[in-house]
Amino acid sequence: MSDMGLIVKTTARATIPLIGIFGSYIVAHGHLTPGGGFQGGATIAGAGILFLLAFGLNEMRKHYNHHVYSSLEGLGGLAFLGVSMLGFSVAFFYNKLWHSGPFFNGKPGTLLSAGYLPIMNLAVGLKVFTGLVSAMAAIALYRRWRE
Amino acid sequence: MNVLGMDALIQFGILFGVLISAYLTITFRDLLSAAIASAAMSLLLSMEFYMLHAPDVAIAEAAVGAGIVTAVVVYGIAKTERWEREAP
Amino acid sequence: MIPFQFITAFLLIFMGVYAFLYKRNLLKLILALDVIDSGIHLLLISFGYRLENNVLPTAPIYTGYETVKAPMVGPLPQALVLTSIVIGVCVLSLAVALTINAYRHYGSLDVNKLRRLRG
Amino acid sequence: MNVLPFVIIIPLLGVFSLPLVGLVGKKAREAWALLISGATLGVTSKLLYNVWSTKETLVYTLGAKSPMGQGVGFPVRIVWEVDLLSAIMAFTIAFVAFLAVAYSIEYMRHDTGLEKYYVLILVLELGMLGIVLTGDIFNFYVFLEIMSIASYALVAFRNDTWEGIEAGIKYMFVGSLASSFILLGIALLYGQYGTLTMAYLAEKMAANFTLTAKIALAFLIGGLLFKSGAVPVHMWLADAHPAAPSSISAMLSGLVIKAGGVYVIARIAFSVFGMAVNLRTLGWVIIFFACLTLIVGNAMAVVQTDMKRLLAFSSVGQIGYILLGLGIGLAAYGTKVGEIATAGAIYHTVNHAIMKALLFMVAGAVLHELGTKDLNELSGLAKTMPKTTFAFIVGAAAIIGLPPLNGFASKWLLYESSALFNPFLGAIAIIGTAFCTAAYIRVLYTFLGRPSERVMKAKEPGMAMLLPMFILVGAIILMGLFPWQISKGVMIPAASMLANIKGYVLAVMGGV
Amino acid sequence: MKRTFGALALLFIFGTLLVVASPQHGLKFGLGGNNWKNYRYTDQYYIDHGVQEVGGMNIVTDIVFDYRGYDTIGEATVLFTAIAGAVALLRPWRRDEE
Repeated sequence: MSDMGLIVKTTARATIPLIGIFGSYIVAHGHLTPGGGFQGGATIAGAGILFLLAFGLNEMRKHYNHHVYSSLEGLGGLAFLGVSMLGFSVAFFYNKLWHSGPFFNGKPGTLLSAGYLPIMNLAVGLKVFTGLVSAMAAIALYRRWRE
Repeated sequence: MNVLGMDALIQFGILFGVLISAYLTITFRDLLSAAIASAAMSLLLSMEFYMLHAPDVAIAEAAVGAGIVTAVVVYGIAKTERWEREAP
Repeated sequence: MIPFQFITAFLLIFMGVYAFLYKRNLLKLILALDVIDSGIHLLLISFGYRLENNVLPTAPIYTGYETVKAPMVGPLPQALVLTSIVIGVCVLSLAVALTINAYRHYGSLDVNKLRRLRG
Repeated sequence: MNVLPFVIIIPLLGVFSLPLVGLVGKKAREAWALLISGATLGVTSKLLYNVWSTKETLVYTLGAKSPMGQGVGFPVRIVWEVDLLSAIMAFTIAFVAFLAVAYSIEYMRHDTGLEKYYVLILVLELGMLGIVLTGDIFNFYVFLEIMSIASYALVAFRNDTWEGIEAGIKYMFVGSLASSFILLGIALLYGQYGTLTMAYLAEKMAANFTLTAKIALAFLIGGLLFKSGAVPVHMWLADAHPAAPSSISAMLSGLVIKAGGVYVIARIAFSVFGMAVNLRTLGWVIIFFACLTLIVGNAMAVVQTDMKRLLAFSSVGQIGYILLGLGIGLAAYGTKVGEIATAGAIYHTVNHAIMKALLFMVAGAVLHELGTKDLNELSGLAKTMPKTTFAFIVGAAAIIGLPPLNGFASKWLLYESSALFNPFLGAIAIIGTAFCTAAYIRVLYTFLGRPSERVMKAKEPGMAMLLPMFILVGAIILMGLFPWQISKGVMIPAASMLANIKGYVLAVMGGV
Repeated sequence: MKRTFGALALLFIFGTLLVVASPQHGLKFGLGGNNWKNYRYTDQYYIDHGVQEVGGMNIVTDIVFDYRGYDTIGEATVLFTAIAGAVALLRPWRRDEE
């Protein structure tokens, strides 16, 4: 599929940051409003689809580096694992930050509350975004064989 | 008509749409149309999830079912072929 | 009366299994798996629904709850369905990758053409 | 120090950090994968020792001290529940997976895409470990999917051969449908009983066993028979095992069909449905499929000309033995015969994992050196590859059940119990062994025959491939030296712990 | 042979599902009052204690990351695996690289 015309490109240039901001909002407020790491990450990956559709494969090939994305995905997983091990003295996945942490233990309903939930949301959001973009790019950038 | 009956009626309509688009998904011979019908099914299903008071699932289903799945299947069609062949 | 949410879910599962057994195009089979999964998700979400004293329930979120004061629907099935949706999209992308490879080897998406292995 | 969480944490750490380690270099990646699987082996051996020495069911709650909610009498969190059967399975998994990783360092050297290969092989190990540890039924589904997805990708890993892709497609579609059925069964169970913890589910089910639960059981058993490759639906297995790279075939045949199929059938039949369902009926259903599997698998093995395909059909036959033991254990629940049969099934699971891993590694060595696995071209291999042939002879003798090796003891327990339970079943088991013997004698005859042109050019594989094979040969001989001690000391306690359904439930529910 | 087998299986599945959905035997939709508390006691526990035990206002997020956080790490691993598998399957063939 080749790239689209000028109108689509301009609209996409304006829309992609908005979708990104909206996705980040969903990730950051996962413990307060509907949504969370996975939904936000998938929404931002939707911006990736829009980019791919509007600007075409060649532009995507310039901006997409597989090693970077796969390393970021691994980092997201490691952050999730590390946060879940914080309360290891009690049990694996013990929410220590909420019960007796230095921060993230405010009143329920504020942004800095709920213990490790916001950190996990960020980690999962990063992981889902990079992962879905990698999967899509792997399928879209797959070159047809040499005839 | 009270609120409950209204709610049930809306759900009935949405579910009817879900069934129709699922039927279209499995009967279209044009795979691109089938993919679009599957996206429509996901979108209607996410509305139904919203009606059943599951907003988290609704957001996820809309983002995944109408976005990622359609993109992946459409690119898969682009790499292979578009028409489901007739039975010999 | 049988609730129509259940009927829809079962019809979706039935349609998906039917398409899985009788269609022969690989991408159609993938979409059929998607339909089966959708049916199971709808079934699970309907298990959590709640109608107490004929009052419409509300979503299990306490933000802004003071103004509503209605019973909340069950949150556990929603968490399960979230996990299951991710698993579904993973299986789907892997299946599309396999299908592209199969098309490259066989030049066709027909399941019946994939019969070179014998024994 | 509680070692239980590290069984999962170490592979997870390895999986997520592998892309970062891969940036350093090729050697670092291989060393890291080897290190991670070795550490897992160490941790699981400690776990096995702990459970074996105390003979108590270990319970670990994720996220709190106790699985129960505050002020209520039911569990709200995910629990790990480890009895002796789980610990034995975990140890076997870690052992074979470690050797498979070590073997693949040389075997896969000429392939591309290796950074993903090591990720996938570690994830496969992780998924199986998760399945055997968990005590929560939805969590079991998640880890089943992890294991299945990793094995779909690994079966089709050689994407430039059509065998791999075709086998991968068949495996993937059949497996996904089976997974959907399992999820449907779990959903029905949740809808009826409102809980997902296995122990509490068993308790609720004993109080009120409804039609819905029976239907859920049918879906679960159907899906799991798919996954374990029982006979009406065994075709994916016979395609997938030969097409995968040999190190993966060793893991698929030795571990995946057992951890994802047989172990879970045992766990669901005994621990979850054990107090409610009529165990005699369920046992006979499983015995029926087992007899079919046993005869068809072993008989099909005789007529194959492809070496790995022969081994795959032989795996189907051996799964039949394990299911037979399990079915008799269910049908004769509470008697001495049932206990012996269950012990035989568990013992044979471990033995078969080791033997079949060895045999697939031998097949891989032959394929690696000669480029063919067709038995008609392999005659006289003993002359040029004596060490490999020796390993094959040991493995084949063990799988047939010759006395000084480990296969004898487990098969003897199965024959004895089936003959005591119903002489007809004993006869079927003997017939299966006859077919099995014929198949392996044919391969041996080929190996020891007159050398052909092609075989004369072959040479022994390198040390990195021979060493895992000889470790497995050592394990077979070592286990063969103490058959009755192992059976008395480990397998019978494992069977009695599995049969003690009340104990499994009480371990989670505590004094409530 | 295969088609008849398939049709029989399909009929069986549909029949059993209808039996499950019928009100006499199986599952009920839209429970209320004490019925809800008997069948969905786990959900009721999460609604009652979720905010105080975990701190998130969104109960679903509480369950996903705290009560059933282990499921979520499994889900993350599934995503990781599937993407690794898809990338590995779509790599160029060996003879194309030469």
